[in-house]
Amino acid sequence: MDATTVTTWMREIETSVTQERDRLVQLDAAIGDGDHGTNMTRGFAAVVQALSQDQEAPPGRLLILAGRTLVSSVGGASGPLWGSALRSGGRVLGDQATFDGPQLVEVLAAALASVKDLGAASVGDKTMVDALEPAVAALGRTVGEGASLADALEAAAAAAEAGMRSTIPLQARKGRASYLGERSIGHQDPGATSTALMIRALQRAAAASS
Amino acid sequence: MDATTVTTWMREIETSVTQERDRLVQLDAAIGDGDHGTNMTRGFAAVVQALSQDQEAPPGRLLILAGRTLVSSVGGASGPLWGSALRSGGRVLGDQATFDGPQLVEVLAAALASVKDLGAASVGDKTMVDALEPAVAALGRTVGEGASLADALEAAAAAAEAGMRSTIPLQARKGRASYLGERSIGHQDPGATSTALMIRALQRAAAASS
Amino acid sequence: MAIQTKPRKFLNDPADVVKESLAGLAAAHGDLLRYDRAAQIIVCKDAPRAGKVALVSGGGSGHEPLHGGFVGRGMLDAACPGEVFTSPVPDQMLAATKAVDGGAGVVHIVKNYTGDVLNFKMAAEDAADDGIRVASVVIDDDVAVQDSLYTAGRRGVGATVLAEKIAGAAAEKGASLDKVADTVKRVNERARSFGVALSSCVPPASGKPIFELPEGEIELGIGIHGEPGRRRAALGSASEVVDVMVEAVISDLKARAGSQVLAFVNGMGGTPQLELYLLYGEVDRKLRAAGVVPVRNLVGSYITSLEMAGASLTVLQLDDELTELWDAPVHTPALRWGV
Amino acid sequence: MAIQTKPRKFLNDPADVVKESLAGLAAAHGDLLRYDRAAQIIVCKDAPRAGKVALVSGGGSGHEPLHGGFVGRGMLDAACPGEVFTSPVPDQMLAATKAVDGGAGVVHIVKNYTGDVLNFKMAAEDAADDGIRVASVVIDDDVAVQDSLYTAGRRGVGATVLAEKIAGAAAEKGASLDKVADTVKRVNERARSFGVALSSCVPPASGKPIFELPEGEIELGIGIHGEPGRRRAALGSASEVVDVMVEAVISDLKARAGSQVLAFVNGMGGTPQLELYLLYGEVDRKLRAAGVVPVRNLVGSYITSLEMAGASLTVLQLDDELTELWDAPVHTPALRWGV
Ligand SMILES: Nc1ncnc2c1ncn2[C@@H]1O[C@H](COP(=O)(O)OP(=O)(O)O)[C@@H](O)[C@H]1O
Ligand SMILES: Nc1ncnc2c1ncn2[C@@H]1O[C@H](COP(=O)(O)OP(=O)(O)O)[C@@H](O)[C@H]1O
Ligand SMILES: [Mg+2]
Ligand SMILES: [Mg+2]
Ligand SMILES: [Mg+2]
Ligand SMILES: [Mg+2]
Repeated sequence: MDATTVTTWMREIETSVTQERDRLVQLDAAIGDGDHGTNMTRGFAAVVQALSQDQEAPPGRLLILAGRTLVSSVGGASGPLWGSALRSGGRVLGDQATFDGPQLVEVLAAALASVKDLGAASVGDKTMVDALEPAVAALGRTVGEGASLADALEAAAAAAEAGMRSTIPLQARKGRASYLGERSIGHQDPGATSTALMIRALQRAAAASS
Repeated sequence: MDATTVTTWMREIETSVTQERDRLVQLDAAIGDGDHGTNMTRGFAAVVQALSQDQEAPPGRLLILAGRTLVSSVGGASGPLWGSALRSGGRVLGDQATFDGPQLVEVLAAALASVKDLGAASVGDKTMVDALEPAVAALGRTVGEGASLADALEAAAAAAEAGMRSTIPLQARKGRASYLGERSIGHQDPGATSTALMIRALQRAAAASS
Repeated sequence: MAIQTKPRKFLNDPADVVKESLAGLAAAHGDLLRYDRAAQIIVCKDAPRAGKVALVSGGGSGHEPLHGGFVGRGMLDAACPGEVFTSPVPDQMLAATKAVDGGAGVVHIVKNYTGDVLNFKMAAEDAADDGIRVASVVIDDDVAVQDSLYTAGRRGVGATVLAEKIAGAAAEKGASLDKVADTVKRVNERARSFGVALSSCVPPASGKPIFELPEGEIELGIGIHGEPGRRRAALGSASEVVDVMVEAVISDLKARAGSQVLAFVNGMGGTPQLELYLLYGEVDRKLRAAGVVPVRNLVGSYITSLEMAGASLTVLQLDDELTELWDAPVHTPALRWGV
Repeated sequence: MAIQTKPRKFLNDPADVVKESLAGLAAAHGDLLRYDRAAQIIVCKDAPRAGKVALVSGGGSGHEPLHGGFVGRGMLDAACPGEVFTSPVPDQMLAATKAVDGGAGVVHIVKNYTGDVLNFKMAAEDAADDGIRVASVVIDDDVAVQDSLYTAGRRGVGATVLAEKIAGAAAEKGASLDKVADTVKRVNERARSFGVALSSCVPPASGKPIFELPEGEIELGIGIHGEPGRRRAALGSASEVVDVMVEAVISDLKARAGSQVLAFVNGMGGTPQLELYLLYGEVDRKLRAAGVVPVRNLVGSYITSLEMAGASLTVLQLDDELTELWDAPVHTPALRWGV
């Protein structure tokens, strides 16, 4: 994988959150403030725009740029959380031109650590962590078992999607949904939903670049 | 006819406008501000209340008291208009204890003159004048022709009701409905409607006291 | 009247809404005014002030802060609130006139509605009988209404707020009864207004909207009593709506190019400030394009129609005197500066 | 997102609503503030003022006049407005901090929402890198939200307005960075709020209500982002609603009997003044019955949720210092006295 993988990933995310914007807005309207779809769309449109100006940079630099762009363009909770995540992930790669499966695991692990550090959320709090943590775990496990990158990313995306669905019965303890108390139960978390879309986008991007 | 006729008339009006309150409100909402039903109900409730405190007064005094009470309790356009009308009508009777058909014609003619003086409206302007003026004319004509009071008041009430219906195709030139311009066409004037109710109430009151 | 609907309102008995709201106003602003419950009027706390011309206004309730919120120093001396959208009765106006007369006379500021005009007329006659000098001035600034000898004429809307402020300042400075009345007249002659609605309001008594406006439509040329406007049109962009408002007002005002004006963007009660300032941005730009210069402005919900979504524009052609009086100190619940 | 509905709003392109509204605010109040379109911030006209501690706040838009309407003398030095209901980004806060720092440091007043907290945190780190002293204080006064170590904690609502006014006065009087930050903290610690909604608001971007509230029901314990509340109940009388609000606030405040308080009855944007003052009357009476004395008050729509019909109550336990700072002069578009 290389810089193109990252650019493709970001483009795939943009396409995906734009397509799903209405649904993300509705999920957020039910237990939050109804802006998650527009936040993600605005953010990743800005990321794709920023990356298109920088054709030469190595993949780590592109991730850092993507993270910075999210921080500067999203606002809300998801902006700093995903912004820091991508920046931390990008730093793992330094200036290297390519990266492999185990390195991708490190990138995503750093991203997860950054989200948890900033947001102080754990699995079960009904946040993006509920999708991201199982995805990183599945990726690490399958890559460690020597699976192909395609298989490993399929496992990661499936784990993110399962994690996303797991948020439905939970009562939120972090983010806006926590203000609803018990009324947050029975709704799928919007941030976990967009996280699943992002991991699925990564799976497609990696498939395209192999 | 005597003081009881006046008291009964006012009570009949109160019953009638209370029953028709919703419809008067709706008529006024369509081309005015939706308060004519509550205005008339509030006003005649106050009149009935005031008259019940004054059992001894002659009919002219009762009409003056009714008029004053309307002025003090209704507000809006209808309060001063009907208030002055009843006061002017009452003054015609002075302190006499009873009155006959021709005197009733004078009372209502004075009331009409007062409304027209204060409101500067003529027949065709889509106001209460469109119901009151034909009623007074019909009463004058039939009484002049020597009809029974019952017949004369039936003619007056029918004329008021015809006048009320005649307002439907008119474009308003006075009152709030005039602000609507052509959009006032096709609606029945609320003040003409309550006026028809009032003349009908007079017909019933006279029938009861004969 | 059978109330099937439960309106989305904070109410106890709907029949008491005006009285209870006035009591709350007085509880909140006891330093400025008092509520005379028997007479059903709001009176400036230090009224009557000997030698000062007093200003009284009034009208139906539902237009808050008009008029009770403008009682205080440098504006109204008393307000007579009627039931919701119903003119007050002469007894209120007479009581208010007596309560504030400091010997220099009382100006009645009357919005041009048949009910207001007739009730204030009766009160002025009664006051004259009691030996109080009263000068009545009728406000009729709404260009949406055609004026003619044979009609009720134009409605009084936004210019009322400006007239109360400006004439209040004149009275505060010691102007005579004639001069204060003349100031009200001058504001009225130099001001024009036009309003639009995006929704009906819901009077507390009926609990029902006065009219139904289909989605995507706008009422043009509305007044302040929840009544429908002169015509209904497709709802355009804010820029297009402001085009209509500015054109209506400016074409009627016939101000000389370069005239200095006060631009008053008024919310009807249910329009958020986010939108009012967006409108003001458009108004400011389009007035300049139309050749007049907004050197003063007022943006907010000052003469309302309960919770109606909508806005009105009032443009007042200033001169040095009016500008100075506008800038003079005022201290009321709803307008305050310089103190 | 496909917009099927045409919202009842004055809008051009919904994506531009915040920018256009800020431009209008600046056009109307050019004597007080300016709009930096590139940085997307509102800045006090005479900022930076050497030696004065500066106050910066910000948050999602849709809460107007919060925060841009509170920029001026004696309150905020700059405001950072995000998109509607979306926290601004650190770049805005950093630009604002740099624009207003007069060498004495900058206080960030942050409402407790994950997004606001995280974005302000990043901005404060960046400002520190640039050598600017920043003290951040988080406001979390909403008693409708349960507070615990494991949750996001309480929301920041009405106390924000009071903290901005009171701490702004402290800064104006020359207080140090620590002292101003401490004043914000003291206001937050001594204030409690509770909000209710009678309707949803309609965000401009979607043009649709966030939730549907059946007729005759009320949302209890709402915030300011159009979100539903803690629970839904049958809509009672105004008196019953105020019972709930006063009980929620007072039981949590634990004020000593006879305490002097500031009572702030806030409209959510779509509730007419007629009802707000009716509510204030109830609040005043019930607070006294509960043993505290409202010696100051604020009644109006100051921290809103677009056109939501609803209201919130904030009670601040005063002391001599806070009372004096509340009374000190302020001159902003939305709050003004003493100047
Ligand atoms: N403390 C937190 N840690 C991790 N994720 C969080 C946290 N708070 C909120 N989130 C995530 O952010 C999502 C909401 O994002 P968004 O709607 O864009 O921001 P906002 O809540 O500020 O409107 C939630 O669905 C949740 O997944
Ligand atoms: N100038 C006028 N002359 C005669 N009648 C009038 C005049 N103006 C209004 N009216 C009558 O008053 C009625 C409205 O009364 P009402 O609704 O009680 O008062 P308001 O119009 O002040 O709300 C109209 O339907 C009309 O019949
Ligand atoms: Mg959100
Ligand atoms: Mg009417
Ligand atoms: Mg009326
Ligand atoms: Mg948000």
